[in-house]
Amino acid sequence: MSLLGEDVMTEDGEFVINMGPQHPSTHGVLHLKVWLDGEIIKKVQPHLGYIHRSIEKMSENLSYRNFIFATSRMDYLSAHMNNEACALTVEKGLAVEVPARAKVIRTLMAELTRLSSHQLWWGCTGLDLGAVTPFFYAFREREAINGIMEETCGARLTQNYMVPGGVMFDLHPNFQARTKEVIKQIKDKFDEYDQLLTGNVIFEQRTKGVGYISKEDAVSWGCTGPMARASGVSCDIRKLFPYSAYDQVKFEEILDTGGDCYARYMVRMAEMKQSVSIIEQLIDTIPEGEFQAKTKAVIKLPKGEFYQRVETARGELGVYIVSDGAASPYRVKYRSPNFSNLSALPHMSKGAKIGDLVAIMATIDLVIPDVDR
Amino acid sequence: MTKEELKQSLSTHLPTATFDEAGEFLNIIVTPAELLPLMKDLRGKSEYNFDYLFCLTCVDWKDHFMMVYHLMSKDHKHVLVVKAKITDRNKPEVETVCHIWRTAEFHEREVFDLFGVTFLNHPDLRRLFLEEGWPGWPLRKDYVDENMIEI
Amino acid sequence: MVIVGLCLLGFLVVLSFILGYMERKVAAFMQIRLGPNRVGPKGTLQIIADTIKLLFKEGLTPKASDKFLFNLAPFIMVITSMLVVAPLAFAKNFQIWDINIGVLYVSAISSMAVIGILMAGWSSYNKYSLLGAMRSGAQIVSYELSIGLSLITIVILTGSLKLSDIVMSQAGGWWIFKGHIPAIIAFVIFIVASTAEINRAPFDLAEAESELTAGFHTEYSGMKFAMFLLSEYINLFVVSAVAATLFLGGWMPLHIGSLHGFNHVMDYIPSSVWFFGKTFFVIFVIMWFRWTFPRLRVDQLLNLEWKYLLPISMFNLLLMTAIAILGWHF
Amino acid sequence: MFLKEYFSTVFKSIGSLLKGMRLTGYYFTHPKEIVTEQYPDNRATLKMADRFRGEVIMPHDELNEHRCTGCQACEIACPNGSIKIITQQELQPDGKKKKRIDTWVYHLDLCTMCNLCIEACPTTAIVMGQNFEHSVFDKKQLKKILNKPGSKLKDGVE
Repeated sequence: MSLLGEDVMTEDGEFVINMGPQHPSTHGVLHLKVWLDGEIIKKVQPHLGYIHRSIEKMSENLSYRNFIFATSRMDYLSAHMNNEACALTVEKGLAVEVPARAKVIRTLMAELTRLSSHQLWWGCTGLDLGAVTPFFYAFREREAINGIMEETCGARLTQNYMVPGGVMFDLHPNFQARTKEVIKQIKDKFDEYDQLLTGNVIFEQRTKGVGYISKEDAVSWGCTGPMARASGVSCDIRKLFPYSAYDQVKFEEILDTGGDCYARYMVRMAEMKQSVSIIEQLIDTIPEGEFQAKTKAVIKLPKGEFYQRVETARGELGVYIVSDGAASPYRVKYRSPNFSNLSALPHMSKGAKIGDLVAIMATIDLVIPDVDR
Repeated sequence: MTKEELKQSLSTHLPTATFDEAGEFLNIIVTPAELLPLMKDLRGKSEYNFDYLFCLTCVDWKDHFMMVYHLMSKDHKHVLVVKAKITDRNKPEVETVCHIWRTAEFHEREVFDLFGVTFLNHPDLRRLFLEEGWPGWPLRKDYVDENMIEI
Repeated sequence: MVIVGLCLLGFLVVLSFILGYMERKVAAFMQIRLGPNRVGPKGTLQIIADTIKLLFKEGLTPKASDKFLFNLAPFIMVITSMLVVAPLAFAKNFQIWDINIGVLYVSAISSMAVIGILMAGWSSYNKYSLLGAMRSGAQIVSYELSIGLSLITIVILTGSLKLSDIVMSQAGGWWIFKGHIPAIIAFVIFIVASTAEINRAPFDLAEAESELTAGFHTEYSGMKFAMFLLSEYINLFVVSAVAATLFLGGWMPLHIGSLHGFNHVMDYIPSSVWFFGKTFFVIFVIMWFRWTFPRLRVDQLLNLEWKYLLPISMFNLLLMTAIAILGWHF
Repeated sequence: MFLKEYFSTVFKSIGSLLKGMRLTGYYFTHPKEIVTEQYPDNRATLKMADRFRGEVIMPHDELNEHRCTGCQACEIACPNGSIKIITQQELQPDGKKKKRIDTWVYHLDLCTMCNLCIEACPTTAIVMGQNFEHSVFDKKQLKKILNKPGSKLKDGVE
């Protein structure tokens, strides 16, 4: 289809623009076809698949130890949680008990990842709304967390730290001290975040009442994570189906009833504080012992189907493994949070303005590799 | 409802269905023709009230396709897996459920794209990830791609 | 006259280099980073390197564009912004053209910039450009009002449209101090409205990088793009210079009442330093806005003008008239 | 009442904007807070974390001996096929045949640094190196042969 010609304007005088695949605020290669009436959006149609890497097909040919690495590349900002979901599914199939130490390490790492992911989101939200400076402040704190990751896991973003049975290495000796220090720093910076964006009148105007989605719609569209919780849907997998060490810690499930961009923003801001509190609870009480349960060199899952859900930074990630008893999965399905969250975008952005579309995309917190997989 | 109660209730509701309790969740296996009425009841009847479709996928079992729907109720907190066995491999067809759960729209497009299962009455059934006119259905077990590199 | 003109051109180009460097450094320091620091000492030559890069870049013209208007638009932008420099008083007894309707001239010519933007957006044959241009049209037309009204408050006090008269009238003290609260309000409104007038964040809707990629200059590259940048910086300078002239006393040194010793010391500082110091202070404030605030949405932008700035400035004008008539100003 | 509301909105808005400006102004006046890493300049002092995964390397000792027996566990463990081990049979002095590596091919361009090969190696013959500056002009240079010419298996490693 050509960019010009019939696609420029429909018969009703609607203006058609293509946002993406290369666009500053689509956070990757997402292509949105937007029908406009002046500045007002009539219809949005997402076109996906620009970075489809067929991770599901790849997984069918990899062993149970190997297929986990690819999930780091799905939602690269919650690589830990993706890996954890796969590891938990394999453990469920094997009926392996994970050592208590590994459970706590997994939880700590997942919360650090969530914190850094939300920080990146905070910076990007500012950037999308036209404020460039928050991006740099967010990256300063994120950098500290990435440093911890690098020290313990060996990589900053695609850590591949979870293995079936536990974690790949033990914690780095510096881990506890360094994490405590970083957490203390981050707590001080929450105030700055509020000064720069939360209370800002322009920011509030840009987000309040924008991109509303009701509770019923959020459930029906399969929205999860902070996005659904901002509409009042209780969907925190950490609370509903606790895994790893989440049953040992006290934390709140943040719910808001606003359903708009501002509510989503506030939920994420509050979630960061909850993550900090979870880390503080666990950091001093990491149990001693093994960090990895013994598993066979070649893992073979019994025949059957295994489903495991975890709460990533963006919502519910489901891993569905169908095993036929061989050394590699027969079918793997990743129910990725972004995929469902994105599907609600056309519904949410109807009647909004172009500037709102950017705000909505920013507060859904899209990571396109997770949509395309 | 617990797994047992759910099974009890559903077997009276739909006597022709078969059940599988081996896994974590209760599985109910139906034919494609039975699927849509069952789904409507599962969503509509207050004792089931499955308002949240959290996973929709398909498994290629070489001789047949198995549509898998993971349902959950936010109120009752029970989970049910509905499976529809599509035996016609050449022309796989099943009714869409995207009018019951809006999230199914994208998930069904994904299944159509990668497995070639046609969803009847789907409002916008197009390829989702792959371009129009892509040869074959990549997630089928018999899919061959000349460009694939064997490692 | 030709020599003066050429000197002025050279001066404006150098000035835009300085502003470009300043903007990057201000942004960098506000964003806890270093900014340009590789080319030349402390990165001072970075902007020259960028200019050379832009000069050698291919200037693309979209196939379906209106080529004449497409090529004309950047020139219109630069010329209109340069025209406004003429009546400015840079230093004591240094003014290129002391026209007797200086304020009117400034506000008339500066509103011409919208023609260049509309031309660029329309002729590019790009939907983003067109949207950006349309936004800019609505924006500049409405913000023009507030600028005019806040300028008039000072004209009422001085009783003259001549910029040199306005500067001379501030010999005893700047209008922002002498004019009570209305002058301060007018100053704030002028800064806000002129930020919008020159399309800078948080009012950069015509560009709106995250929404419209680059707005009206999406399709421009190479030297033509550089001309848009040049005009943006000259506009920034002009607006700040006008604010400095009208509200902060132009090249007049800071005098405080009867502190003669202090006033005497202030007189020793050259008048051009006073002028540029004030101008750069205003420029810094506008840059500060840019690197702090999120962007407004297009309807909020118009809300701000029609619901807040315009009524306040109208009321402010009334107040100022009363003050001027009653002679309450110092 | 309308006026009161109107002006309180104006003042609150200006207040919230000034709050943000105070923060950026603070950072503008405190250049000590700058966190920029001066990367190519600090190369001499830059130390990566000891577990950092930059590339797979095969340490050789001073006698040019490595610890790789050619068991190919890493090759099997690699999800991307970035490792290829070519072995050959060598006649031992006692008449027995023994497998020995000929070339240990490492495709750095395919590697995702997932660490699975290191985990799989029974003799710790390979480790992760800290070097991360891999950019080259020719893609072919990313195909590396890790065993040094003339190297042999360290005695006692089975």
